[in-house]
Amino acid sequence: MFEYFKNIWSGFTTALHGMAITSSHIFAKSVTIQYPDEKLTLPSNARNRLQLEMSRCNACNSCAVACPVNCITVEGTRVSPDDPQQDVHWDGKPRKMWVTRYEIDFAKCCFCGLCQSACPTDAIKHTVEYEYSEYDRNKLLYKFQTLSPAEAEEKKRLLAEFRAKEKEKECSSTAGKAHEAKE
Amino acid sequence: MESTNFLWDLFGRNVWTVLAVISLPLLFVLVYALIAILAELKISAWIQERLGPMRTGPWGILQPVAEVIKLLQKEDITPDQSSKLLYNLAPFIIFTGAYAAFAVIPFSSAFVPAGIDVGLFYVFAIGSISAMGIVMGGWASNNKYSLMGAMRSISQLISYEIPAAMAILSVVVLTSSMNMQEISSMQSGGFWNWFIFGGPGGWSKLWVIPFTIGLTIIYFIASLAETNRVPFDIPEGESELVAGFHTEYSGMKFAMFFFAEYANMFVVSAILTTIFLGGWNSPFGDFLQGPWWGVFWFILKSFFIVLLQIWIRWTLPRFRVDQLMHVGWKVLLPLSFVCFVAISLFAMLN
Amino acid sequence: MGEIKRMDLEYSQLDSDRMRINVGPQHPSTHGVLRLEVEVDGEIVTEVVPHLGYLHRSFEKHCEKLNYQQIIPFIDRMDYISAMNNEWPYVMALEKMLDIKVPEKVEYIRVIVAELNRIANHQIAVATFGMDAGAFTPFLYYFRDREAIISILERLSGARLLYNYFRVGGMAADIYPGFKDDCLNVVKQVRKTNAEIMKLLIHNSIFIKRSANVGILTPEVAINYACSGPVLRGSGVAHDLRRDEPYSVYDRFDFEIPVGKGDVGVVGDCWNRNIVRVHEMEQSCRIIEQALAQMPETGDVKAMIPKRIKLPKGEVYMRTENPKGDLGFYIVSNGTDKPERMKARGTSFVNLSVIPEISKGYMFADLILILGSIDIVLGEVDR
Amino acid sequence: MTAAEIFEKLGSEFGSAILSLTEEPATDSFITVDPAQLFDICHTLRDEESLLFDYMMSLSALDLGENLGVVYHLYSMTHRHKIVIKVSVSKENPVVPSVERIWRTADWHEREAYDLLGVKFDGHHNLIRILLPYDWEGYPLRKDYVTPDTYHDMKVPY
Amino acid sequence: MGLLNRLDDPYEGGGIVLGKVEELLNWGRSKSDWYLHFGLACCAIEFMAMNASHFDFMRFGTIPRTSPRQADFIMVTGTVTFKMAERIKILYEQMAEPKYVISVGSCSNSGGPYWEHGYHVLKGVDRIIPVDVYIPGCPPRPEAFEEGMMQLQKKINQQAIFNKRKRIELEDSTKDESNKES
Repeated sequence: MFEYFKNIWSGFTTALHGMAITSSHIFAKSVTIQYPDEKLTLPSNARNRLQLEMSRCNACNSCAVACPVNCITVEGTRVSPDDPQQDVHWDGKPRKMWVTRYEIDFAKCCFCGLCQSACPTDAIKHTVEYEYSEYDRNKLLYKFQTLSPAEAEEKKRLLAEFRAKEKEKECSSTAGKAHEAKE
Repeated sequence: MESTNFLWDLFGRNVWTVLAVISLPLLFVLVYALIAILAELKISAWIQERLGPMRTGPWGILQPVAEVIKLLQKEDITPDQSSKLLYNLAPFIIFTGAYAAFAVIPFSSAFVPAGIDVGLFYVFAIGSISAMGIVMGGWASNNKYSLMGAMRSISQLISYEIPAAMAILSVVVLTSSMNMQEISSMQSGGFWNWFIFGGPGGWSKLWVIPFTIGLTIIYFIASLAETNRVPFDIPEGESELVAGFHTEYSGMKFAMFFFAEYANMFVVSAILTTIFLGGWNSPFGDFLQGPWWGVFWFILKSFFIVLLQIWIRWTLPRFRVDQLMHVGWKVLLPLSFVCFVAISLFAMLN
Repeated sequence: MGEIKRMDLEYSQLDSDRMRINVGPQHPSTHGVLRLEVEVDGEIVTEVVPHLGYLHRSFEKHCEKLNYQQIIPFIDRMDYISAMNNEWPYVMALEKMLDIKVPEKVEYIRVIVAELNRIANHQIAVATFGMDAGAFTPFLYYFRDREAIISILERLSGARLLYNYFRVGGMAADIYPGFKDDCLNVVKQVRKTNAEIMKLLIHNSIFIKRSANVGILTPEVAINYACSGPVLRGSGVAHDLRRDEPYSVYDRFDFEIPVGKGDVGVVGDCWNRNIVRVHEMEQSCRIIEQALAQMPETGDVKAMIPKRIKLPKGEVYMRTENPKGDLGFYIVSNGTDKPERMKARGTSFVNLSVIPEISKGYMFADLILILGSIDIVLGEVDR
Repeated sequence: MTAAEIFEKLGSEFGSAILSLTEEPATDSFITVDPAQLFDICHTLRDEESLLFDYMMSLSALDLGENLGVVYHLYSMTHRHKIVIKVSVSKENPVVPSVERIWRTADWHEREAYDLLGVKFDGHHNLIRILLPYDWEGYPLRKDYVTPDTYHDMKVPY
Repeated sequence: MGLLNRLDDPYEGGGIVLGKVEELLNWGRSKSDWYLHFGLACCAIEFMAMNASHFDFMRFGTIPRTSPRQADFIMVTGTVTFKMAERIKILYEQMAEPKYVISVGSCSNSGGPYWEHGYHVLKGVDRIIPVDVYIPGCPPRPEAFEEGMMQLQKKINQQAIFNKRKRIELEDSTKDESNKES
């Protein structure tokens, strides 16, 4: 019998305790950050959308190798010495590779940061940008290359021409050498 | 009994005034439900240190309006295997049950839609209609969750009807009237004359006050159960039964359940206000007393009870089915009997 | 101890029809995508058949295809609530095989981030358990506090949930200035909220009625089912790898192992499993405070990270104390930079297997609470 | 007890069924046993006073090329020692006695091993797939597994 | 997007009244979106964090519903496996029109980290149900969820109801296109 009334009493008082606690929160200041109007400042190392700095990238492919999900595609072609358009890197060194294709599929990316640490020139970096939702999935495939496909073809052609010329030269010089040797 | 409806005094009884009398509570229910929904959203948010709806009008006050507009546009699905007639009828029955109860609720000394003499009895009878609607909805949906929710709901409603009835009965014993308007007018003259404090009477009523307060609490708990609110929201317990008996309902039919729930909350609060908290009486005797102030006090008190229900909802966990029955039959019922006997004794002695 | 007998149930003498209810895979309180096929007699559960695999993401296949550094992000995604704790046994296993001794400072950072994550995990566990019981508000109070922990971990590693912070032989980044103060603030806030939740939820009469004496797991059954973590400790078995097999620098800290004592309900019921988590948060706070005091100021956290990981031929099984229990990794190496086979002993996988055993004979509503008290993460169950 | 002592003890009891003890630097030492007597060995491991391996940490199956292996990681809560037991069976007839009745935790582990590698556990009360759908074909963790093109009209490869 | 701040009339046949009614209807739908939370994996935890006090998803007028019948949009947060895919389809079909889908995180966008070797992972939830908004991230930040929600609201607001035109292809003016394909 005593137990019965004790139960009722404890049920009643614990409920009142709870209500006292919740009521004390009603007038506490809310912690909500009203997102579109006010935004949190993210730490500088936050891992959100990747950004490629083209002047640093030399198409070395180490990010694509490091990526555990293979969402980075890198293609490059060597800069032909007789290309009329010569580029320099951010530090003033001449560019050795044209980046003909650099694509990151953010629909696959797992934002692990391994590409960032693998990059020897700090070209690829996570930014604090996170607002980039899309209506179409294909728009999440970001293309970072600055060359248009036609230009890329052009560069490839130039390199091939240069190589062919080299080969010809080599052939002629070896032929010349052979000729000399014969003599 | 004198007519307590100002519309009839002013315009006489004709079709138009009857329509006006019918539509006034309906208008009130709709406006009130919108406010209550907003209050629920906002109070829950404040308790949890959030803000709640903020982007629909200033401070989100248009949120319920947006919800109604949206629900009107939703597709109305009738499940393939359901019992069509019952399925479609259920929400209307539930809403009717909630709305019909407003007929006898005295909003003011000058306005009660239908001042019938067996008001309390009527409220109880009409309240059971919504139970029927729940069973119909749950059974006709042809969904296991709905069915279980409906069964739980019905057992809960029946069990808690009895303690609530005992609480009301003791007030009837004290007043020897079932007319809600009469009960209200008996409690005039300050809060000391409310039935929560034993009703009008001299110092001899002091010993009965603990019992009347107890009955008020018992009625309040039972009313929580009857409206399926936490901690008695087992029929819709999200963690077990997806959404209870209205799992299969969508669009406007669901909105009717939604409205009926909030309307029911107001009905039980209004009954509590009328029989224990002095109805439309001002708590300060003749200060701010009158037909118009009556409306103010009545709605204020009832809304306070509604807020209390909301507050409790966001504080407590919920009971289990058997514990619910335990609380109903083994705790509330005996206690309400004890209080009832004590009050009857008091009534006999006076 | 012989063969375990199937529980003989005398739940009901009434001859009534049984109903089979499907809970999940998409159900508000299955904590993910678990599907339970429940046979009920009225409201009483007579049989529970779990169906797993709704989140089977082929983790072990991926491990065979990727090299050792690349596996870490996938390990994060196993028990995604406590990713820091997941990475630890893996890097420890590799360090053991490569025979790397990590710098002192790294050990302390690991202890601190793991304990912070343990608190965050238990906060979610207790919060969702409360939500299963119908109390929504404690859930949000815990999540409010968790945000502070998450922001510390984010500043350290750069991500909010899946950190990829551990490296073989070190950490991905050093701690930031002001780290200590942040941690101490978190500890203070955790204690304050726990005191509040104790009153609001844990000692609430309705909550006790719901969770005490429900889902009783005896120590013998728990050990036979190889339960671990708070599930085992709730049954009164003080088994904690941090003390029993001290790894890293755990032997330098003074902390207790909370076990279910049965002060409410009986030992091994849902309430006791839950209270163990609340007490463990307090113990984690103590460990964090001690670790912060002992942590060496200097040291290069990246000094010992090998450029390329190539394991010697062999195999290793390494386990540590995850917030949910023992998490083990069995790595078989064939001498290349990719594992031959890697098996993760998912804590939740093992703990969940006890569900059919302990939920029979209770009510349907209790089943949800029992599931909540076990604190599973489906990412780890299905992998 | 160390692995060598356990090996001695088991050897004295089961003789030729205990095949070998491997102790290498980069490896946890393990005992290889004959699958035919596995159940009795495990029973002894659990119930023998000096062994009392009442806690099965993990059960893993692996593809060894020709054979399938099953590895048992055992732990004793009272003596706090560990042992690794290994068996290997041929791929054509991968039948291993089930230890589910000794350690109930092995129930799901064995189902998982069956699911992913196709090891058949003799004596298991309910050996069905656990992670993959019941109508899935093949054992994905075998080295020669080829991912199907479609499953229920849904394309599997990207 | 307020009620009356768009004064230009894009409705040639219906006139301004119809246009305003349509705006009102769209406003109602966009401001009160109840969602069916499809918490599958890691993203679901971030989703819970977004619902919590710090980010408070309910500010957008969203209320969680457990029954698909009452929901306006699904948030698929996590990896969809083949075992799960059929369920998602069923639940999507159970929803009442108008209905929308937000795909959250790499996994449901395209299989995410599991797109290559995941033999049991559906490579993108858009293979079984139409997706309206893709939110990238693994998992996305809670703010990113909210940004995706705002994108959905924008999409709803621009829908034509009366003249039965096809869904307007949306021009996304808020984004900087600098990184996109040139």
